[in-house]
Parts: sequence; structure tokens; C-alpha cells
Amino acid sequence: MQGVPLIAYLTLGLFLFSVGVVGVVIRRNPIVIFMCIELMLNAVNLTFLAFAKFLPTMTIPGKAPLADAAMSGQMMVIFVMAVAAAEVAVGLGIIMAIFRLRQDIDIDEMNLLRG
Amino acid sequence: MTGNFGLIWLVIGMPILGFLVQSLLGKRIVGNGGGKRVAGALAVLPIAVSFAIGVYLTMQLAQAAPDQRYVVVHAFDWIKIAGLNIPFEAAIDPLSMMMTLIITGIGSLIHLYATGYMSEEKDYTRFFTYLNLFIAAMLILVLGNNLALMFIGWEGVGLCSYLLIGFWYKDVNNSKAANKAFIVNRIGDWGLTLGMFLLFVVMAANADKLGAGADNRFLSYDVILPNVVTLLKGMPGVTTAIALLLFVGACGKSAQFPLYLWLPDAMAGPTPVSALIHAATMVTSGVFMLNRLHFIFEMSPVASAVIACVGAFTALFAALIAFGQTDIKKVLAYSTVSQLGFMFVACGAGAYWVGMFHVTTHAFFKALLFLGSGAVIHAMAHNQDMRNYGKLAKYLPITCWTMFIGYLAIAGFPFLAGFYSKEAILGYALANDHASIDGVNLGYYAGMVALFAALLTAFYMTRMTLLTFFGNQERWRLIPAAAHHDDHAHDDHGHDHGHAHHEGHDHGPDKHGFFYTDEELAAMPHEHEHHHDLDETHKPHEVPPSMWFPLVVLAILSAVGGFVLANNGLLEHWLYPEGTTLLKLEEHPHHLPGGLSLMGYSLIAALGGILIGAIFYIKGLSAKEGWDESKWNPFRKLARDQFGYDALMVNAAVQGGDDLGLALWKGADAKLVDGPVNGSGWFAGALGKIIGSLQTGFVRMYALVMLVGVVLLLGALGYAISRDGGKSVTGYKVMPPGGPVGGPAVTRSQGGN
Amino acid sequence: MNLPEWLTPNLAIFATIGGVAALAALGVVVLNNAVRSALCLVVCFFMLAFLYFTLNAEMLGILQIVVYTGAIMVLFLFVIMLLNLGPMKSLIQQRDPKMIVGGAMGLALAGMIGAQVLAPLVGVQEPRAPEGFGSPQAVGYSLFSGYLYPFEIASILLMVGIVGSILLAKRRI
Amino acid sequence: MADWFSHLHPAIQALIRVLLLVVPILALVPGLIWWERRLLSWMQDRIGPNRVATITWSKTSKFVPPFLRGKKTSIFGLLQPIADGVKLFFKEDITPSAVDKVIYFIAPGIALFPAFALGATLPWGPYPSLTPISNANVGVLYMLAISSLGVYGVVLAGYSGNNKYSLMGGLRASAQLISYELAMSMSLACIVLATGSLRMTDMVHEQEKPLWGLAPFLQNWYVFTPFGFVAMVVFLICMVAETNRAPFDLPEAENELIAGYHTEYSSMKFAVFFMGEYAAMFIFSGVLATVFLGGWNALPINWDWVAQHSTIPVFSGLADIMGKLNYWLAPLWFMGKITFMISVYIWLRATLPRLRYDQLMSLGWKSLLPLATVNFIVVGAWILVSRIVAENASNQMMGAIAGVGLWVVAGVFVYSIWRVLNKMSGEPVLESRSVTLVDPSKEGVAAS
Repeated sequence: MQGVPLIAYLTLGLFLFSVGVVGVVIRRNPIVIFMCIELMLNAVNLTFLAFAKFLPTMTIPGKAPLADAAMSGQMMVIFVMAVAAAEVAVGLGIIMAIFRLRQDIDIDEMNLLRG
Repeated sequence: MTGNFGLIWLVIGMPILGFLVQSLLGKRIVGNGGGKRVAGALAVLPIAVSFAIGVYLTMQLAQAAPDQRYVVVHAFDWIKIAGLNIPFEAAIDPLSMMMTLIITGIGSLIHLYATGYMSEEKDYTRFFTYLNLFIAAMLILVLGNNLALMFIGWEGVGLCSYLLIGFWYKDVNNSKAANKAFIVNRIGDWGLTLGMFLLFVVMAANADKLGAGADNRFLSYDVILPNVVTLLKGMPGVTTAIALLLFVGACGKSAQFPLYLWLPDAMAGPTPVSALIHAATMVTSGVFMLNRLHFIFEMSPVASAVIACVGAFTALFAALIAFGQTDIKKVLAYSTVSQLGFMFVACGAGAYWVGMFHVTTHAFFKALLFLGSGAVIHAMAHNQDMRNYGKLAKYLPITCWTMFIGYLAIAGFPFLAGFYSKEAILGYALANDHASIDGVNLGYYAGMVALFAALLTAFYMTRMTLLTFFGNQERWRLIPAAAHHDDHAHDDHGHDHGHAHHEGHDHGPDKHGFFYTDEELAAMPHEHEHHHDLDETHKPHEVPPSMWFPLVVLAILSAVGGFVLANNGLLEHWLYPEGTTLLKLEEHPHHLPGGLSLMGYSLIAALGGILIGAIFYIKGLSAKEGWDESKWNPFRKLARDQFGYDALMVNAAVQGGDDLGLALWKGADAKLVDGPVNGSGWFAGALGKIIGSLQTGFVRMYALVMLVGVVLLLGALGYAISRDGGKSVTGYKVMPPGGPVGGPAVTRSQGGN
Repeated sequence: MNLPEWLTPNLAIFATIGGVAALAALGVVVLNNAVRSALCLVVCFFMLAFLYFTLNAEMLGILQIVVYTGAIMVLFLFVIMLLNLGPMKSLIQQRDPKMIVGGAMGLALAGMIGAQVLAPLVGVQEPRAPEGFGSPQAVGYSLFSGYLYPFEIASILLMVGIVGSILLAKRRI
Repeated sequence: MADWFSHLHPAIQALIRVLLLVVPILALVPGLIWWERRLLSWMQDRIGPNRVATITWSKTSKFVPPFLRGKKTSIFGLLQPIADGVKLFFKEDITPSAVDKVIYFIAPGIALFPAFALGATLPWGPYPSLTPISNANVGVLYMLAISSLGVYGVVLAGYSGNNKYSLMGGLRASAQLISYELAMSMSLACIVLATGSLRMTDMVHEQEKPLWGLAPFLQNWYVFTPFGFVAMVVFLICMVAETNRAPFDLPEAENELIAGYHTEYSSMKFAVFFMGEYAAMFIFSGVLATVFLGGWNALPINWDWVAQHSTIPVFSGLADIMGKLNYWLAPLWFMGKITFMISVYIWLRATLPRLRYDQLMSLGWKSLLPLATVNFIVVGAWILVSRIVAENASNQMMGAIAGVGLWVVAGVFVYSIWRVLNKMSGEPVLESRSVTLVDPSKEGVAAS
């Protein structure tokens, strides 16, 4: 889509990422924390794709043109998605297991690792 | 080149079809009234059809000009990724077609034989399943147009060999023999794969020099063969490394000296298997590979010398061991090892076609001898001990006289097959000027050793023949009670358990019968009520026609095969027309000690061996190698025990591994490793106790701390950039000082349409 | 009335989609009810898929919908409903200093990255997309040629994930 | 065609395409309901709706032909769905007080959206500028992506109702949809592999090629290939499950869950769910017709080839006419196939009893998914061998052997897998009982 600068995508990505970070820190429901992590991953995905689209014709002085950037950006997104899928499968399984064990999933109650 | 070369897939496909039929439908065919005859016919037919097509294709190939005789038939792309392309292709050339004819021709004869030999076997179809699969794998080995396909075939035949050696897996010794074959072969495969990888590296590194048609097919012969000479020219070390690594593979599969151990044990399989796999086809695949990649070996005199020496030593060593064997199949097994040594002597001396020549003639007469021995064993109630034979010519006339031709052929009797090929081997070896290390003409010495081994060959084969068929008494009528009951103890590997379960009523259910259920044990005597042990009432019978017909065919081939193939250099010009080898070889040595011609020497070796053997054994079994082993002379005892080599190897592997492990545990692990590990563990524990108090257990707190850290790091970086371009932090300039806002670090592309 | 040169119709479309995405992302963090958070996230991901389309990455946009909205978020909803926690009043503590510190740190992070990474890229305009930029063929070709090993590793990772989640979910193995 | 069309502004073009899809579907939904009720009642040997709007002709009007005056004419209950619609729209719209209001209100909308959005890549004919709405190069994936969104409407409706039955229905629906989506994707992946493209129109064009690469006068509809047939069976089952229709209508199993996820919905909002279900049926039928049944082609015959190669002029002329009919009436043929598939839906509903939940799960995971996966391998083998056959095209014998062998192998493979699966997910074998009828008059009073 012409007329939208790179910085627009990056800014949106940055915003989503920051919101995700803040969410991880301030929420107590582990499911929501999980969702915030997904949000961060997606923000990164958006950035990857934006660069994938913009980088092929973008030249950095003194460096060779980035020929394969178009593809490598998309590949990274695919792998991020795969990792996210695996992570959700295991993570939600863990949450279910914890819930079965304690009938509660408040993250601040889960402090067995206190030193 | 035109012609129906696509038919080659039918050649490979027919055995696979047979394999599928046998494995999926075999039991039904046998069970549903079709009986073993139909199942057997369905096993033999595919191989015979393959042979017919092979003959047709060979005739097609022969019509082409000599330099046009390399046809690649493409089926599909098998592995095609960036930088590597391994298509599924067949190579049709004189070498592969010759192997195809041997495999399918001899294979169909042996299949036919096996239908008779295995007719009392319960697992009839399982046997033919494996046998058909073996043929398919072997065909892939020889017909594949690249090393990867060859490797598939290589492993496939190894697998089938393993399955067939352990065919009667309920006897634990057979399983052990199968395992031994499999494990020893892995050593060879290790070398083969390394050689293959090294060759691939060389090819891939020079991908741009391979010419237009290469298309990343680095492992295909039609890419390797034209280019390898120029590519390896400046690298003698690499050439020798590749050649020797590949030769390790050949050693494993073709049972050469350090790795020959498995082949004698492999005689635990049914006799047709010994004939087909462990004499005629699979064990020659090493020689086939040497021929296939002969440029590489020709370019390395060192590797050639090693090959020749290993071959000569194996020939001699195995021939000596053969004297100590009382089991007829073991004698033949060591004879096979020895003959394979001859083939490698030829290849080492640079005469690759002679190696193939001996492969062919050896396939004829060794298959004949094995099948004949199978017939004898069949007639003698599955007793394999030659000491229990004698005067069998009276009972088994066809077997005897066909085997007699085979015996003369292997002994090198004039104008039979073995005479021509062995003569050629000795001739090229003694005239050798190629295989040498530091100027020492090792090929010549290998030839001398081989000449002596030829004498021994004639000798021990005479021993075997005379003990089995001639002599003055029918010794199985005289078996002493002790020897009779001992016959499972002393040839524990080689005993052919055609009916493994006859142990059941010999020794009770315990000895080998731990796999049997009570019902099975109870069912056994009824299933094979014809079976009985050797005793004075035993009367051997000639085998049925399905078994002696292959013997007759092979006997004719053994008689005339050598003359036909050697006549006018037929085989030489077929395999290696002018200009396809690097070496210019002379067949006859310039001078030999004593002034006698080579022909004279080989005649002396053959006839002398026969004569000595006749003198020793014409009367029958001497007490020095009779049933009472305490009377044996020391040489025979040593030879029986393989001069201690087998025990040495087994002990080195088992006991040595044990000792090494113990030493590593006590010395290295307990003292050197455990100390620091325990110490660091203690240290970490102590440190953890201090730091652990920082752990609040609140996950979100950790996240917050991480976040703070990231922000601080980014802040520090920003500060460093604004001061000196980030050099003080990262070591190099990230951005111009003053921050990124100062100027565009990135040229902006035109905002196009 | 003359619009400024940079204010193109496409930018308006982007602003709409991106704005919805941003609002939805805020909703994920702010809303108390986990189901509503999840719904906001679905909307956000859906909008991101549209943004991928605007970046000519059709294949990845579709994958985004299939993987995230179609599978992952359904799984989230499923778990939330299975646990049936409902809106918890105490899920955000009112006087938690973490909230303030966390928010401040988030702002600081955004500021830092914005100043150091984003600033030099201001004004880079969108080039014409290469032929077949995000088509399934192009993505598939890359995936199965140059990125074969990562692809295989990712497949193993997924396999491990499957096995792990089954192990966790089964009461008795 | 339609030169004038391509001159329009793209947005208007898109709008016209959307209208061409959405308006017929909206208009057809009542018709479908009528057809379902009629067909169902016919199958159950009863009458069904036939009364509404029976026309009673005026006795006096001049406009009525004399032979009709004063008589009654049935129009097969065609106005019944309109009456139903009016009823639904004017019923009282109850909103229970305990519902989660926001989600409660948006759930029906979310349920309706994917049903319509699904149709965007359906090609209605060989007219490239008119249909489909978007001939995207990710067509099939788009289909799968949007259909996976269908679960949201159901789940949210179930959740927001604040009612145990609703929640159970929603949970069941989500588990069911996730489970069957895998097998569905797998069966479509087989076709994608065979076509080499994700584009719907490419799939139809691929099916216009010679049958098995051998018979140029026939079309290679995937349903005629072994792997395609298996894939179609899997797809058909999954499609019924995805639309929550009998015998997979567990989310709304009335004897267990009242009405499942839409228990708390009434009036117009309920009607929206209803409409979404029928629209989804319609579109899925269209997808099946496109992917497996040759799309817009009326019959699996390549008329053009016949017209060019026939030596009998009558035949070639006839074939020419048929070809033109096939081209110009393409949407009609496509519609016919969709109607047929919807009739299959109704047929299934009339025939099969509802599954138990564990049966549903084991069918999806243990039977359909492995079957589709094995089928995927078969497709690979098929492509490989047909490529070999094509490369050795001159070698007739090779071709024949490979062709026959492939069918045999594929058949044996699928058959054996099916056998194994049946054994694995083994239904409990019901004991056969014999009932002896006793005539009490002869047996005396023993029975009492």
C-alpha cells in the first residue's frame, strides 16, 4: 500500500510491544499475561514484515544491498508463529495443570520458588 | 540413444513385485491350497523375467558404439534441495549390466534350487520374501546412477543378509551370527560413508568446473567419472584418503582381512543364501565398487598397493584356515574369502576387468559348490561335518560330478573357468608396475603370495572333495558315539539347522528351544517325521530335479565360462574399451624366477595342489584330523581357531572395551571429573543460599526488574552514542555522535508508485 | 483546502486499521474480564492480519488468521471458559506500586526505542513490492530451500509441544 | 465478457461482486428452509408445510380465469418461510438480566460474519472479471481461516448466556470445530498438493484437464481420482461437523442441552444464528462443488475437445452447442451442484441418528485425520507416478502398468488403513438378540 511510511508500521509495532510489556508486569491473571506475550510476539512480527517489505530497496551506505531481506523477514514471522503455537500449547497445559492442583491461578500465589 | 531402456525399472520392479507378493499374499497362497509349489514359482518367476529383460537390454547396449554405452534413465527427483540434487536414476553400462546378469541369472537358478531345498520349511514365504528383497536391493546397488542409491542398495543387501543369516532366529547362535555380520559390516559402512562424503566435498567445492549437465548431481557417476581425474590431479593425499576409505567399505562387504570375520559365521543361514549372497553376489559388491570408481583407485598407487597387499594376505590367510575346518560349508566360506582376496589383488594391480572376470567365474563355480554342498547336506540329514561323509559319489552321482567340475574350476585346472581368471590375476599382479609405495613393488609380492595361495586352494579343495565323495569307507556308518553327541558343540556356528527344532528331541527343550512354546515342541516330530539322525542305517538319496538342474547349468558355465569370456579379450573390451583406463598394463611379467613361464607356474600350482591333496587324502580321513580332536596336529588346531584372530578380535572388543571403561571410570571420571564437579556444585550451592534470598517468588517482580534493566541498558547505549558514537560501549561506532537525529544514516529510496 | 502531501488516503486506511489494533491492544491490558481481554486480542490480531495484507504479505496474513485467531485464541477462550473464572474483582490491585512503576517503565522503553531505533528511519517510503512478494509459492519455496533446517527444527518443536501438552493434560499417563 | 464492467472503478466492481454473492444467499435462505422442510417431510412420509398462503380465488373478479373462480390453489407452502420470518422478527426480544451484555449482543453478528465472508473466493463461472469477489492466490487457506472464525460466534454466545447449558454447548462447539478443522485442512491439502495452487479457479481449471492424464474427452474431477474421492468423503463429513448439522449437531442437542449455545437467544438474534447456519451450509456446499465436483462445469466432459476432434459433424455441432451452454449457464450448474449438496445435508439429517460425544471425537481424531493424512501420502505417490508416466509417455506399457499399479496400491492402502482404523476406534459390537413372539392364547397364562 503506497503512501504509508515505514515509520508508521514501526510506531504501531512499538506501541503494541510496550503495551504487551506493561501488561505482563501489571496483570495477575497468567492467561492474560500469556496473551500479552502473544501481543509482544505479534508486534515483533509486524516489525519483521515491515522491514521485509521496505528493506529490499533500502540501501545502507557502505553495505551491499540486502537481497534476501524480503524472504528472511517472512521466514522469521513463520517461525515465530510456530514457536508461539508450541508455547501456547504447553503454556495453557501448564495453567490447566496448576488449576487442577490448586483450584486457582493467581500468579502471585504461585511463589514456591521463593528463595 | 534410443531403445527401451526404461525397461530397466521392470528389472528392478519385478523382484520388488515378488517381494510384495511373497510378503503380503504368501501365507494365503501357501495356505489356500496353492501350496508351496505355487508360492515358489511366484518367487522364481520375477527373477527369471528380470534376467530375460536384462539379456535383452544387454543386447541393445551391445549394439551401440563402445563410447556410447552409458545410458542414464531418469525416474524422478529424489532429493532436490538447494546445492544438492540426487535423482533416482539408473545407469546402464557394460559393468552394471554384467552384474545385473550375474545377479538375476545366478539368482534365478538359486531361487529354483531353494524351492526344493526349503520345501520342508514352515516359514517358506518369509524366506522368499527376503530373497526377493535381496535381489531388488542388489539390483539397486549395481544399477543406481549415484553413490547414494548404491548406498541404499548396499544397506539393503546388508539388511537382507542379516535377516537371512538369522533366518532360523530361534537358535540363539544364528541370531548371534546375524548380529556379528551386521555389526562388522557397520565398520565397513563407516568407511564407505566417509569416503562418499569426502568425494562429495571435493565435487561440491568444484561445482563450477563440472560442466553444463551436472546440475548439482555431485554423487552421480556420469558427473563423477568424467571429472574426477582432473579434479583430483593435484591432490594425491585426498585421492588416497577417498580411495582407502571406500576400500574400508569394500573390506566390510567383501570380507577382506581385518573385517572378514562375519563371512564364515554367515554360513548359519540356509545354504541357498550362502550360495547367492555370501558367495556369488553381495560379497562381490566391493569389487564392483572398485570397478565403478576405478579412476580414483587408479590415481592412487598407495591405495592400490594397500588393496593388493590386503587381498593377497586375505587369500593366503583364509586358505590356511580352510585346512582346519571340518564343516563343509566353512571350508567353502573360507575359500570364498580367499577368492575375494584374489579379486582384490587384481584390482590392486590395476587390472580391474580381471577382478570382474574372477567375480563372474567365481560366481559360477562357487555357487555351484555351495549348491552342491547344500545337496550333500540335504542328503546327509543336515549334518555338515565332512568327517561323517565319504564315498558319497555312489549315492549322489549328479551332485558329485557337477561339484567335481566346480572343484576343478576353482583349483585352476587347465581350460576350466578358474584357470583363465586366476591366470590373468597372477599375470597382471606379477607384471605390476603401478601399486607401489616408495618404489617397493608391492603388487609383485602380492602376486607371489597369491600364487602360493593358488597352490593351497587346489590343495584344500582336493581335501574337501576327496573327504566328501571318495575314499574307502562310508564314515557315517562308523560315527563314534562321543562324536555323534558332540557335533553340536564343536561347530556351534556353522551347523545348518535346516530343521532347527531337531534339537528339540535331541537335547530336550532347553538347549536352543527356549523360544518354543510347548505346543510347538509337541508339534515338531509330526511335522517332519521323515527326519532322522545320521546312523549306520542312513541311506543318502539324490536330490530332486529342481535342485540338480541348477547344478548342471552352473557346472556347464563353470566349464566353459572362462574360455568364452577370456577369448579374444571379450570381457576386457566389453568392460573397458580402449582409452577408458588411465593405466597401460602388461599382462605378462618380463622375468620370473627360475625362468619358467607364468603358465608353467600356475600349472604347477594347480596340478601340484591337486596332487599333494590326492596323496594325503586319497585313502580317506587320517586320524590326525579325525573325530578325536586330541590327536590333531598343532597346525590344524590353530587353523581351526583362525590362528586366534577371531578370539583376539572378540576379546579386544569385549574385554578391551571393558578394561577401557573401567580405567576411565576409576581414573578419569572418579578423580579428574568428579572432584571439580562436586566442588563446583558445593560452591554453587553455597552461593545460591546467599543469592536465594533475593528470590521473592513473584514472577511479575522479576519481569519488572528485567524491564528496568533493559531500559537502563538502552539509556546507557543512548548516552554513549550521544557522546562518542557508541564506541566506548560496543567497541565500534554505531552511529555518528550526537545521536541519530543528526543526519540520515539511511538513504531513502524514491517513494515510487 | 489542500491536504498536506504526506496525508494520503492509504495512510488514512492504515490509521484506521492500526488505530483499532492499538485500541484493542490497550483493551487487552485494561479490561478486567479475561474473556473480553481475549476478544480484544482477537480483534487486534485480525487487524494485524489486514496490515500484513497491506504489506503484500498475503500468505502470512492468512496464516495470521489461521494460526492466531483460528487456533491460538480459540484455545485461550476454551481454557478461560473451562476454568470458568469469571471477572475477578481483585485481579488488578488498586494500589499496587508495580502498576505505576510498570507503566512508567513501559513509557520509558517506548521512548528509548523510539529515539534510538525508529528516529533514523523517519521518511522511508514504501517501495514497490517485488514480484510475488508474499505469495504462497514464494514463501513455500524459501521455506523448503534456504530455510529447510529451521523449518524442520520448528516441526520438531511443534511435535515436542504436542507431546508436552498431552503429558500435562492427561491425569493419568 | 463485460468490457464495460472492467472500466468501472475497482471499488464499485468489488461492491457489485459482493452484492452478487450476498443478495442471492440472503434471498435463498428462506428457500432453503422451505426446501429442507419439504424434503424432510417427504423422506419421512408426511406432508410438511403446504397450507400457508393457499390462494383462494375470488368468485367475482374479472381478472380471474373462469375455471379458477371460487377454487383454492396450493403453492406448496412456499410462503411458509416468509411467515416464519415475520414471526421471528416480531416476537418479543428478551434479554436475560444476568447475561454479559456486550458479548451477548455482538455474538450473533460474529456468527453471521464468517458465513458470508467465506463466499468471497467461490468462483461462480469462467468469467474472470465478474467472479469471484477476490481471486486470491491463497483462496483455500482463506476459506479455512474464515471458517475457523465461525467458532467465535458459538463460543461467545455460549459464554455470554451465563447458563450452564449454553456454556456446555459453546465448549462442545469449540472442541468439535477445532477437531474437525484439522481433518478438513488435511483433505483440502491433498487437493492443493494435486493442483499445485491454493487458488480456487486454478483448482477448477485443473479439473478441466484430461481424466488421469489419459482421456482427453473427460474432465479430471477430483472425485473421480482415488485420492480425491477419499478426500471428498473426509471433507463432506468435516463440513457437516463444521456447520453443526445432524448428525453432528451436539452443540445444540436438545435432549441434553435444551438448545445449546443459543438457549438464551430469542427473536431476531436467534434468527441471525439460524441464518448463519444456512449460509454456512450453502457456502460449504459451494466449496465442495468447486474443489471436488468440477466447479461450474455441468458434466465431466470436455466439449471443446469433442467438438474439435469428432469426425461426425452432428456430434461436433452438438458438442459445440453444449460447450457454449456450459460456458454461459455456468452459475446455473454451480447452483445445481450446491442444491444437490444441500439435499445431501437434509438426507443425512433424515437418515442418521446423532452421535455420542466420544464417538464424535474418536471419529474426528482417530479415523478422519489419519485417513486424510494417509491420503496425503497417496496423493504424493500419485503425482510422482503420474509424472513418471508422463515422462515415459511414449512407453505405453510403462504407462499402463504404472496406472493400474497405482490404483491397486492406492486402493489396498486406503482399504487396509480403513480396516485398521475401524478396529482401533472399535465400536462396541452389539449383541444380537432374538425375540420370540409368544402367542398368549396358545401358551396359556405362563406369560403372566
